Amino acid sequence: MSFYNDLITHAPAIIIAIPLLFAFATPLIGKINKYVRNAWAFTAVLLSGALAYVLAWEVFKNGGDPNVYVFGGADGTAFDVLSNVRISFYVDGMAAFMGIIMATVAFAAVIYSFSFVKKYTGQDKYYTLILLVLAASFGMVFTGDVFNLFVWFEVSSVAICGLIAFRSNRGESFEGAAKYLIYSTIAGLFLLFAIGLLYGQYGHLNIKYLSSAIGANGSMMVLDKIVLGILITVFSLKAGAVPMHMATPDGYSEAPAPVTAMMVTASQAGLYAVFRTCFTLYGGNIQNSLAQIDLVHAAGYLLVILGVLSMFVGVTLALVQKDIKRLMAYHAISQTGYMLLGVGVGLAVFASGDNTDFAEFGRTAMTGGIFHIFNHALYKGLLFLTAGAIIFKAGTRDLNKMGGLGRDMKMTALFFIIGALSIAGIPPTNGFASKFLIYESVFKFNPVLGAVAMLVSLLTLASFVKVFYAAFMGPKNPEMKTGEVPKSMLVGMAVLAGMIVVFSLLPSLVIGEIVSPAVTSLAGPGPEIGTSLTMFSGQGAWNPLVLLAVLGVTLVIGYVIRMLGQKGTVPKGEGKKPYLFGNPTEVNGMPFVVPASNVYWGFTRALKRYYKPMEKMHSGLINEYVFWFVATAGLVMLALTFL
Amino acid sequence: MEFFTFLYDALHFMVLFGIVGSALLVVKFKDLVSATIALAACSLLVSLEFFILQAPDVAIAEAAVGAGLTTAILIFAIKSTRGREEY
Amino acid sequence: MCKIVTLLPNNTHLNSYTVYAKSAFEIVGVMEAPDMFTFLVTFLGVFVLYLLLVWGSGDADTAYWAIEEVFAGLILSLISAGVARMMLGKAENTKMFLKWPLFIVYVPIFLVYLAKANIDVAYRVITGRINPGIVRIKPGLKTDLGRTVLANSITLTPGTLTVDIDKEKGDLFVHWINVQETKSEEEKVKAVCGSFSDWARRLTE
Amino acid sequence: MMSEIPYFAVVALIAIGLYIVMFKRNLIKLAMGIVLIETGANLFLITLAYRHGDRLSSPIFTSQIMGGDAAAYSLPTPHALTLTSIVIGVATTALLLAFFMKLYQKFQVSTIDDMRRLRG
Amino acid sequence: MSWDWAMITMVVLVVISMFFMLLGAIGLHRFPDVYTRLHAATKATTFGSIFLAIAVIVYAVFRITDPETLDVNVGSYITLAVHTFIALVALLITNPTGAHAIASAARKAGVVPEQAVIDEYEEVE
Amino acid sequence: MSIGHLDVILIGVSLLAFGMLISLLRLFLGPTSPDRVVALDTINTLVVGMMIGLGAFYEQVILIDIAIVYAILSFVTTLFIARYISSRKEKEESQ
Amino acid sequence: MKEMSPIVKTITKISFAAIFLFGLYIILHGHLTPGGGFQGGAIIGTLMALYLVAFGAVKWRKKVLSIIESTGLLVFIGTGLLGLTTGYFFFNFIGGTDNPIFGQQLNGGELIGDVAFPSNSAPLLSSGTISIMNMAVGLEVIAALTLIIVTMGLFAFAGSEEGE
Repeated sequence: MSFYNDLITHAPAIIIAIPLLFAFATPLIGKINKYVRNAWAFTAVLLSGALAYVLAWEVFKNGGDPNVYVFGGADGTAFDVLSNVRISFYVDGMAAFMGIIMATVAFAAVIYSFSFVKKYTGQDKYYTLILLVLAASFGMVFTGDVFNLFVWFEVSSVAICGLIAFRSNRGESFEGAAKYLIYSTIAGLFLLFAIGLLYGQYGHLNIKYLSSAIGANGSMMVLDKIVLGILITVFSLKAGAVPMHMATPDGYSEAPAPVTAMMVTASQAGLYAVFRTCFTLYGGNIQNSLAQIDLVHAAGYLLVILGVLSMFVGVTLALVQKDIKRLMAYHAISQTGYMLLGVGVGLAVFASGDNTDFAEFGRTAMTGGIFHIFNHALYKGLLFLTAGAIIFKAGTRDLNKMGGLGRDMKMTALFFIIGALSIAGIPPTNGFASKFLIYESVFKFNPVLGAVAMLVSLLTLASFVKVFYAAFMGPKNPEMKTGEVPKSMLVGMAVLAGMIVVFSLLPSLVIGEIVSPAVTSLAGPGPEIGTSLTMFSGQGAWNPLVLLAVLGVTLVIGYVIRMLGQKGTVPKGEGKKPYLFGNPTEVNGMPFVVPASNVYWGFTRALKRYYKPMEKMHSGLINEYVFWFVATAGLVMLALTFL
Repeated sequence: MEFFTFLYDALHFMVLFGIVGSALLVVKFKDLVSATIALAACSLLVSLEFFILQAPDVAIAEAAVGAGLTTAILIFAIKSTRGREEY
Repeated sequence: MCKIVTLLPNNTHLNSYTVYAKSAFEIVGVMEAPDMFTFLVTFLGVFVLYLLLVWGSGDADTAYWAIEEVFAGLILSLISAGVARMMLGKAENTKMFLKWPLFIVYVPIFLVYLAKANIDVAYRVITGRINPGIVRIKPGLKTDLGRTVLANSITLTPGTLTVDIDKEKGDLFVHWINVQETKSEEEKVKAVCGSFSDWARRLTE
Repeated sequence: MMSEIPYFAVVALIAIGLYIVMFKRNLIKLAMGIVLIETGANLFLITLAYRHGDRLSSPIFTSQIMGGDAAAYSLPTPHALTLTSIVIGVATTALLLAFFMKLYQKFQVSTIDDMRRLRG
Repeated sequence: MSWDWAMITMVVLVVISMFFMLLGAIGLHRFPDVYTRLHAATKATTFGSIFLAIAVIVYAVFRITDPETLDVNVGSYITLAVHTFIALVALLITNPTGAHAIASAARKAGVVPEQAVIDEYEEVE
Repeated sequence: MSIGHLDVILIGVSLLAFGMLISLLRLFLGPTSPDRVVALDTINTLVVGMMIGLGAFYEQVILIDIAIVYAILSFVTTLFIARYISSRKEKEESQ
Repeated sequence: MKEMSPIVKTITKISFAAIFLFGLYIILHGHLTPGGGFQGGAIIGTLMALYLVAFGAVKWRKKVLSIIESTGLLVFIGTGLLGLTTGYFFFNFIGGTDNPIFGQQLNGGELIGDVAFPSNSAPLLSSGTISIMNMAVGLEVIAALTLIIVTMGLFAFAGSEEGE
């Protein structure tokens, strides 16, 4: 057992060291041959992922107590005099929760990559960068001081940009990568500036020390507020929240599919940093400082605003996209809004000083938001991987030029359906479970917000119906390749799909075992939401097994009714051929297929006044994007300073 | 003694003025090579400023990176693109 | 096949093992006997430089060099001489290394000319009187090193600035701030370079 | 008093850099703007570290730290941070310029107006 | 105020050095084109830095030989002198080469020397 | 007012800073890019001088190393810019 | 890429070994004087840029460079991991005063006076793993910066040489 204990003690460092070590050795290993190299990369994700799970298990077992690790110290678990110059890791429930997300998605993405990048050159670099992204994501969530947050932020940005530009035969990749890089670099420099401000005021970089120092004298300086504003803006940019989202779709859509899945987790590390900033860094002394309560309360409202904007703008823009990856990228933005909304409501209630409200629905909202992070990583990763499979086979990313893939790619279609149902929040899925918590609690907070959240879910479903229609149904394009995608891609998708199924069946267990410790480590202990098979939101309850049972009974009844019917009936005339999505029809005597971009023609036409300025906003000019970022940062700072 | 404190401050001020001035020149020059020259001057003066602010490690790094490498890769980039700012 | 980043004649006919073996030889610094002299001179030069850099590192009372610094210096000098030998090849004119004592004579003369040059520049800056032009001189130096010494010397001395150099003939194009009429070629060289062309020849040939 | 002066230069550098990034349209100029912002941030950190004592000393380990006046030394931590950010900065700049070079090779893009294939 | 030999030497050296350094800077404005400016900039500033470096070396030598400071730390002042000397040599090697590179580049780029009475470079082109 | 040995050097360094500003004016005025490179070269030499002087002024002898590095690296910068300038035709620009 | 004039080439040849040694000096004395792995590596990287611009051609193999880079990084991380054997990650396991070779005592203020300190403020071998890490970082930075310079330089100047 002593080896196991040592392993747990050193786990935070080793989890980061393994991907780094393997990444740097990959160019050397790649010289041997590609199978060894693939096995090498697989070993790296497997080892660090398994270790992340083990560490998370230990942390959750202790109810989210932090596992502290100080680099280079003789006693690596204790903070000492030199701690403000030492690098430390601080793995509590939330960090461990994020860690297992990273591990899962990276595992699936690397397996998927084996076949996906086979035809490209420079695979050594690809795997090196993938492992670097993984290490950077782990670093961002595990780190215990703000400067390391900056370092991992930049490592993650640079590595991701290298990966976006991986398909160097496409010029657009470089464009997307350059935009993403400019955007994240400027954000990183803002972050560095904010860190400098924090250091100048408090002389510490360690989050633990900072949180005990900020607001310790009962009042908030202007500089504190400015720092909070910068931090919120920068990390929301990383997460892809709306006024700063412009380069995100470019990056997401141009990256290879597995990389996009990794990017989702990297952006969630940004989200994690937002929550960490608001709850831990600024909420540390919240009990004894009125000024701090006001500030964090305002920050909660800001998160809610950002969340609602992200949800709505993301989903409406996704509806009109023709590029499949771009569409999904906008959905990623939209789903990020849910998390911001949930946790923002939680934060606003948490900082209102009203503990009963928080116990009643604020905590539920937070639980929903944080549970949604995991769900989002799973279904969004799965959807991006299926999109990659579709592009892999179809050879195009334009929805109007695809069709009929469902005949050959049955497994991919199945995975796509699982992911689409989950992202749209259709009942038996895990997406529903987390959205359910958000709807109920947010409705209690403000009914309008709950209504918006539901509306966005509807629109999400609509747009995925469109994708399904365009890609899998209808006539087949003869130029497309036939057959299912290679095995390793299927395995990669199956990993995520399996996780989704498990999460769908046992949401309350997942919440009780995984999400609750995370919430506890952010906002302190509180009532349990679900430990048994039924999940209680405070207003309602949800048990997928009941629904599945009802569905099963209904199916049986339907089958019985069908058996009782008359046999041998043949439909005649027009009724013989039912209209199927995407099948050619005749309009004025000409064969005609409704292209995917026209499916919601009426809707977009009706909202012309909304879409025109939106189009102008997303002009593709990086200047204007940066302007939006700077303007948002300024507005947030002003709002926090004067409200 | 007062005079030398003043002199030191004036020296410091002139270096900072040089930094900001050359940064403004970066904005002003339409010709990209001239802008690169101004940027190199800015980096070198910032290195001197680090020197004055008692950060020798950073001064060496900034001199090596800001002067040597950034200029080199900027020149390469200008060479392989059009080379002049159009407007 | 090893991809070689080169614009020089490449080794594509060699298989990769040969290339690696060759580069390994180069890295270790194994070389033929005639090149050893260049290597040794480089090594001694950089070792002296290292000793200068760490002068004063030892105990204040007895020695000026710490013993481990000397050992480190030996190793580093070997490395840098090896790398220089690897990347630059052998020096063209090894005889020059034997003439380095002449530098001690050369430096004061050079400094005197430098002083003259600066008084000249001061005069021209203050009065603004110039009569410039670019002239071509034929100093008749055979080696690049000699041309370099000459060019750099006359750049720092009165009224002259090397603009370009003819690679084949070794002629220098000199920007002359105060062009004077000269009759013959030797006179021109004399007027531009002073005694530096002789010195450059003496030093390097 | 005078040790506060560099902050003005910091603000000026960051403002100039942001101006370039937000209003100049040439790509190489954009990269220069980013370099300027980065320089400003670095200068900020170094200025934070500066201590205005009678002994101006760089934070190199000597016996004086043990016996004497440690307050006279500029703080070492921001120096380490600045070094890190310089390293990151050069990597970012090189990567960005490499992207621009490839973009020019592919599409003859040299201003941001040509870099609008991805939009909407 | 201590007017010992080092002080006097340093004052003289620094005055000479400053004169030529500033002369180089002013020469940039007094002369009409690149080549003549290079004359001023290269020669004068190099010459000036030699004197400044010698002033620093004189200071170091003074501290070494000064009985008050002899027992304190000789090594540091030796290092000061030697490193200054190395920096000076680096300047002496690089400055004329840089000037030559600029002049050559300017001539190749087609910058014609102003007020030139003769230009034998044009024959080459 | 008592002048120490190092104060002499400080006066010199301040004058060098002034000269640096004058050279910066030439960098601003141009008119061609070789002119600007000349100004940059001058600034470099002046700054190396300043570094040597300040290193002595602070009595931090190791700071002189920076001057060495600076002298070498600014040379490389000059060469790079010169290399590029020589490959293009210089036009007289107005600004 | 065309080479520069013989003067520049000769000066490069003369000063190459010296600048290289200076970079190594900065790397080796990273714990004693200003500088360290990155700074020394950057100096040598810039030296390679000087070589490139003076000679106009390089014959380095990208593969070898990337191997050097990986090796440097691996040594760095490996040194950190070796710290696990005796203490914690990045523990300075050969430092300390009881180590006979790498743990030499600092000079307790006898050598160092009240003013400045000589070229070394402490013995060369007083840093434990920090020296090793500096060397690893230096190796990595040299290789990485050279790769950047070579790749971008060849991209910029390959093929079309400007009418020469």
